[in-house]
Amino acid sequence: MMQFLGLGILTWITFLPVAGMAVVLLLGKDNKQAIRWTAAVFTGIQVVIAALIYMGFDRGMSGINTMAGFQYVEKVSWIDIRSFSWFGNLKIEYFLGIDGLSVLMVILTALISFIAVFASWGIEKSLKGYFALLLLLDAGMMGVFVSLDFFLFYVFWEIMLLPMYFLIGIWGGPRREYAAIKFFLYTLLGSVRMLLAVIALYFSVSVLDPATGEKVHTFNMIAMMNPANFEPGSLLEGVGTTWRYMAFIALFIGFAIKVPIFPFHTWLPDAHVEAPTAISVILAGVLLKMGTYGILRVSFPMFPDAAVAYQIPLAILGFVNIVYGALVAMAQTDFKKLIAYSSISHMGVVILGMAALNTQGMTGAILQMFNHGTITAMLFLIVGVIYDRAHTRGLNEFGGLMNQMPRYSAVMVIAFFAALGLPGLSGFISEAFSFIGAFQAFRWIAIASTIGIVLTAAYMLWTLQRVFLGTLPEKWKDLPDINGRELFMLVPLAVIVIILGVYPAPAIDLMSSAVNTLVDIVNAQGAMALIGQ
Amino acid sequence: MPVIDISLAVLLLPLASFTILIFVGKRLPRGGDWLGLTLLTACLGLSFAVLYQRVGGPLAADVLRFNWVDFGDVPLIGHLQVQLGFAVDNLAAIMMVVVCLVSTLVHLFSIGYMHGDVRYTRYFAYLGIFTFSMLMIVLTDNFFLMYVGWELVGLSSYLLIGHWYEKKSASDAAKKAFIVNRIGDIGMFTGIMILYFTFRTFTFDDIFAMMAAGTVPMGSEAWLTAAGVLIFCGAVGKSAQFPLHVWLPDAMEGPTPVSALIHAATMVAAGVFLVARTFPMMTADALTVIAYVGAVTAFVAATIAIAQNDIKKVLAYSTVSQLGYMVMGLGVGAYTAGFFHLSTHAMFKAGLFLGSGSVIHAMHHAMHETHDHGDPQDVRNMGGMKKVMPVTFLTFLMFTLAISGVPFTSGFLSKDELLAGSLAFGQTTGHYLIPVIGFLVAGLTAFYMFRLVFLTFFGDHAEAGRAEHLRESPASMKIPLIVFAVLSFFVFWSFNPFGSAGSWFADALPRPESVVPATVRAADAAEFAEAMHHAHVPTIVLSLLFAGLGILIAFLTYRKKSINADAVAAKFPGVHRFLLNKWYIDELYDATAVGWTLATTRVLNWIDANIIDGLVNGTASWTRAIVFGYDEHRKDTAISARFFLVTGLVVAVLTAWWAGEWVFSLENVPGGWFGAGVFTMLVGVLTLFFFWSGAGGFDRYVVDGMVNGTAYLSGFFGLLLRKFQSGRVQTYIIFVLMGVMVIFYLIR
Amino acid sequence: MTLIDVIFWFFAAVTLGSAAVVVFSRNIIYSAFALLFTFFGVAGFYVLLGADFIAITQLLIYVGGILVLLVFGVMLTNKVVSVDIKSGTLNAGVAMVVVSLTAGTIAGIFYATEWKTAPAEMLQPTTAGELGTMMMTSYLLPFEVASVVLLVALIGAAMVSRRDRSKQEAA
Amino acid sequence: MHITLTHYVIVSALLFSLGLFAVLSRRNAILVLMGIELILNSANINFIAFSRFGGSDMGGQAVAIFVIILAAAEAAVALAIVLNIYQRFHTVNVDDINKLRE
Repeated sequence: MMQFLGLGILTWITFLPVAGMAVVLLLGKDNKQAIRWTAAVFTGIQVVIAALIYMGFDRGMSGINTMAGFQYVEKVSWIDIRSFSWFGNLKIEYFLGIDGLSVLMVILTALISFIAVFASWGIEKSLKGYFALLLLLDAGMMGVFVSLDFFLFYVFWEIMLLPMYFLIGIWGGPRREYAAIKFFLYTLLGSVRMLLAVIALYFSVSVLDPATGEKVHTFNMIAMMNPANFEPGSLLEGVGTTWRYMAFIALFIGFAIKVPIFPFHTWLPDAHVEAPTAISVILAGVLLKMGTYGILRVSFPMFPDAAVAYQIPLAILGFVNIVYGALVAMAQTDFKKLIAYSSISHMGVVILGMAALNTQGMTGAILQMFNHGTITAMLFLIVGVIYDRAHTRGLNEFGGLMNQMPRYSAVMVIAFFAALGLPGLSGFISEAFSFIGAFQAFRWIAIASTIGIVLTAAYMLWTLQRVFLGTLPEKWKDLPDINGRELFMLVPLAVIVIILGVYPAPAIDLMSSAVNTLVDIVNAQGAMALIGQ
Repeated sequence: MPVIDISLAVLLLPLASFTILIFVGKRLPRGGDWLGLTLLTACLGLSFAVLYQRVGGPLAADVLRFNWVDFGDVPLIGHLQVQLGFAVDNLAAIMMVVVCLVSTLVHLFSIGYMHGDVRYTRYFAYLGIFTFSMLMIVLTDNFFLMYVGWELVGLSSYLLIGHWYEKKSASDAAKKAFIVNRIGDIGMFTGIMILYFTFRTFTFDDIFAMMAAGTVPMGSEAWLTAAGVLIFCGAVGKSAQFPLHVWLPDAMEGPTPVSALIHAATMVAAGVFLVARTFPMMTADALTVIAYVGAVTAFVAATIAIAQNDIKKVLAYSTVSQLGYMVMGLGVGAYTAGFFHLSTHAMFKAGLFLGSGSVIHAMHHAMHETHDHGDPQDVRNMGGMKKVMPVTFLTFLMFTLAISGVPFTSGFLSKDELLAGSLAFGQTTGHYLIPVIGFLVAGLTAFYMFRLVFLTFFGDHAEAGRAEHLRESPASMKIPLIVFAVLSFFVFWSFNPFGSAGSWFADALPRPESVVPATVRAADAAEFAEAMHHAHVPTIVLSLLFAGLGILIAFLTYRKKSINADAVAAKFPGVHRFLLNKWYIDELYDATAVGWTLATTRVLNWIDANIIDGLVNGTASWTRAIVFGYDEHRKDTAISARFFLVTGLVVAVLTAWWAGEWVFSLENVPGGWFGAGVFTMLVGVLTLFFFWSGAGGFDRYVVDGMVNGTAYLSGFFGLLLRKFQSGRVQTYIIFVLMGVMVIFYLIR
Repeated sequence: MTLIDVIFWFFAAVTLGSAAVVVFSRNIIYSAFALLFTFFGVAGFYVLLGADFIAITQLLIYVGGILVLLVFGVMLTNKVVSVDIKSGTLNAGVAMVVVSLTAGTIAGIFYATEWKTAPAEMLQPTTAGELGTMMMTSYLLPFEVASVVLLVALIGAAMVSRRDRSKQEAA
Repeated sequence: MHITLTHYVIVSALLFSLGLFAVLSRRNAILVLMGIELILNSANINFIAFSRFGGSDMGGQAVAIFVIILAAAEAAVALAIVLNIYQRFHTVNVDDINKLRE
């Protein structure tokens, strides 16, 4: 295990932004350049650590439900309160570790956070608070992806909520307060559901405490995945019981709001439209993935019976997301809102892929999470660039930018075509695998969902035509082309999009053994449930 | 050097051309056009080398396979990998030569044609990526890369059609091409998914081998047919078959050399190539569908071509029609003939387009000099070009003869084989409609092509003052024309001018063995060949008859003027309008598919903003109303408010009903019927009140509430002083207190 | 009822009655003066409970310090002569309900609890000495911290007022 | 009826509630501060009462002293803030003060 100064690498990657935040807070508020660079340096180091993790990651280890399968594990007792007569022993661990499911998300988080710092370069309004919150947000997101103790997971989940609220609510657009509160209440609503499920799980699961030899309740996610650890007679014990289904649904709603899955999606367009560019990038690039990651990490392995039982409804939700998102996106006239709805559509592919419960589908889903992160980040950066210059996002107000801003348009073409799933760019690979996997599980829903491919092409190309082709309106005659900083943000993403589009194996190798294990768990235990019925 | 290595070089050189030109092209002298041309010429040479090595050798393909993605040890399946690769067989080798040849000559032609264009370098770069992706389709040995190349040619087609994107019509056409193609592509993708479901590989040979061993997709022959038809959907899109042919005529918005390269010779032929590739897995039903789609396309497009006046539009519909021919040929089982026609057609149709390009080029310059703002592509503005552009005229005439199927041309050879195949098909299966359409279209083709020639090159120029400004095109444009014209002679394809049987081409491409189960197999290859052999002579007679008739009518109408075309048109105004407007297919699509989609988007957007979001906001506002009391009447009640009230009413009624049911179901109703009734009413009224109190002006209510909510939450998190919003902090402490109380009583 | 009991009830009445005036009075001046009586009443309790030193401290600090401070605050922020001196309430109804509930709950808990009381020992004549010893021994650290807090509060309060004035001058 | 610990704590509870009410419902910041003082006092009564009836441990009294100290500090700082606010906004109504800046 990699360590530095006695702390594990995951602790470093998670809490470095917090350190960065502390440094930012200590700097004078007028020392703007120093604040920006501090954030850049800390997130930059984070990217380096992510690269180290990528290089040191053992592709053969499976993870998911075995402690031994996780890598870079750190586990110490965090909160240990004994002898609450009515509560039992409260035992919460500081338990971090990653496997094939999370490693891509960790890399994505580091990357997007780094890019978001540069996207925030132009922020003028109380810069210090902004970057402090941004770094806190970064830490919260990273924490969600690395924590294996459910309590810790929940804490990070909520920690991330708060800076997001302020980042939208203070630095956002005209209706920022509305958007921020909507985002906050929505996610809070979801996390309350999740909390209920967590508590139910906590009281249902108990493991042997090696120190005392008695059974204690635990928040350990891995322990929760083992059916043998459920106490006889406890609420969630057994297979395919009503309570288990309810817990699954509660967790699912919590995650679905984050994804967001229709009909819990309405916070997303508002949040995106009001949020500053960097926050949109983070929101679409990382935050949405937390929902799907949660389903894969928590819902599926803990409730394989429910996962199998709800496979078809899940797939239908995926289908609705794809088609509905695409159709509504087509009706938008606000560039950012269009991208927001396209996110909904693309996340539908993730849902569809993971609902397939087979290797190709889940691989496609996880890959799509990563690819959507990079592609949508690009799209939002692109919107941000044009908004910074023209101060409007109305699709119908532009035209002919291809001539005015050639370098910008080149990057944009890559992003747009990646988003509409052009082969050779990463979006296609993940979509194709998701669909192929989905087809094996539920062919008609998969076939119906392919309509989304056409619709996506339609609205993307329509947008491209409206903004970049045609003739340039007189008022945009002196829009400057993209500058070095913006290129610096966009080009790495474009390179990743192209590389993974041509050769996705580096990403797929990371996750394949974890995905196979997950599929195995879900299918084996889910099949048991079906036989039991 | 092994064939496969050379082929890979051929594949990658155009990509190199693209990469270099897109990044540094502008800094190269002459915009780097020479670079593209040089690399493509190299490709051409190498592809000839490949063809030379292959022809006459064994039929088995040269294969290169590699592991692309490894899924590891997949549950229930075992070790699963995605293998991709490239394979060169005779089909690929011939196609490779066709692609490289046309591409090289188009590069050459473009140097003259695109001279001085604003995006000169980018244009050549796009030609490079197109050639690369087209070669990928040709060389791949699996469905996956086929699909990749499929979409990539779509991309390059998009970029090139939209080359002059300042024109709205150009960007519209580009968009339309891509989207219409996508519709076909999802069919193809679904077909690939069906195959992958069972075979877990994308490789053609593996799939065919397993099929030959008796495995059918999803265990049913119907699914096999479905897979075949769905994959053919890809071809329908890309090869502009009815009903997805609408994009190709519009695609003529692109530069004319592009039309020649992509929309006449190569990319649109990719669909035919795909059908040829997947020919072994096509069931009899699938083939019949393919044959009919091809026949209908050929007919529809030929009729439309008659009435068009834009020189490129005529050629575009002619292309659609000829593609329909090829597809029909493959569908009837004349595998060799279908592909043969693809190859010969690539030459003369590319030539026709380049020739029209040459004419348009001349017209454009002449019009520019005479300050005429007419349409340089309209044949009614032309005439008499023969005298000023002899080379163009002669080559154009050669191509026209070839496409009309006049003997001693390549077109005669291939068309004849094709029609013989259709006749044989009619004899063996009884589908006589196919050969009937086939011959009819042969006549129509001869007619509209000669109409074009007469209108463009013969007679006097439409505007006398312009004639002196017309110039023959430069050498870089003439050379490709001459090369194509030469290649339209029969000798390059078969030494026997009246039949291709026994030629190198026919030997190199025997019809592959079908791998589908015998019960759904089309007519046996030997049986079919026999029928075709017998049909050969009648076909020659019939096709010459139809072609001659077509040429004759064209001659009488447009040269001798003994038939007045306008009078004929006036006599059948409905038919003429119908043809002129391309069977109103575009209008039909606009009214149905496009219109409905757009309407749906608007409806869904409204629902999203008002109902789904309204529900959310509504929930927020009645929560607020309950907590704070219904203290403010808002005037601007939005639709959502009304909606919410209606919902509330429904919910109230339902709740009351439910409550009533429950009370009445109790054994001893307290207070009897009266009490139960009151209870029911009370429940209903309370519920309604609940909603009514919430329905007061959502937006302002919510927004207001949000401001306070902000303060609440800030306060909640100890940031009281940070956001001292409107003093309601105290209210929130009340909430906290309430929460504490509630928790206390809950856990007591 | 012993004398002690009578005194207890008296103090209870004074404390709660004056506290009620503090809370409910419309006039802030009345509130301030009522607070004086509250503090007195509480001090009385301290005495009853044998905490004479605390009682004295209470009078000294609260009445002598805090209350004077509060009155100053009132004087400085309200124009005494104007009508503005009255101050309204917010959410009074809801607050009343919630507070009543809270009060009932707490009182109920206190009432229902079986307090484990030790037998009352003899009251010491004075507690000051012992308290002093404790402050210097077992409570030394809190004592020091409290002193620092006081210092910081002193400086901070001065700062808050000062900075403002300098800004006003600047502006 | 003899006066027991219960009497004291109930008085303290009532005092607490009165203070709480002031905090919750009064608009004037100074009144809010007064409410806080009431709450602190009620806490002190509890401390001393428990100290008295719980075996005459002086710990409660010691804590009470600290509470008084902190109350003094709190009152000083809070009043400084209130005065500051008053000078800026010319009001001490807490619901009028909804910005951190002018």
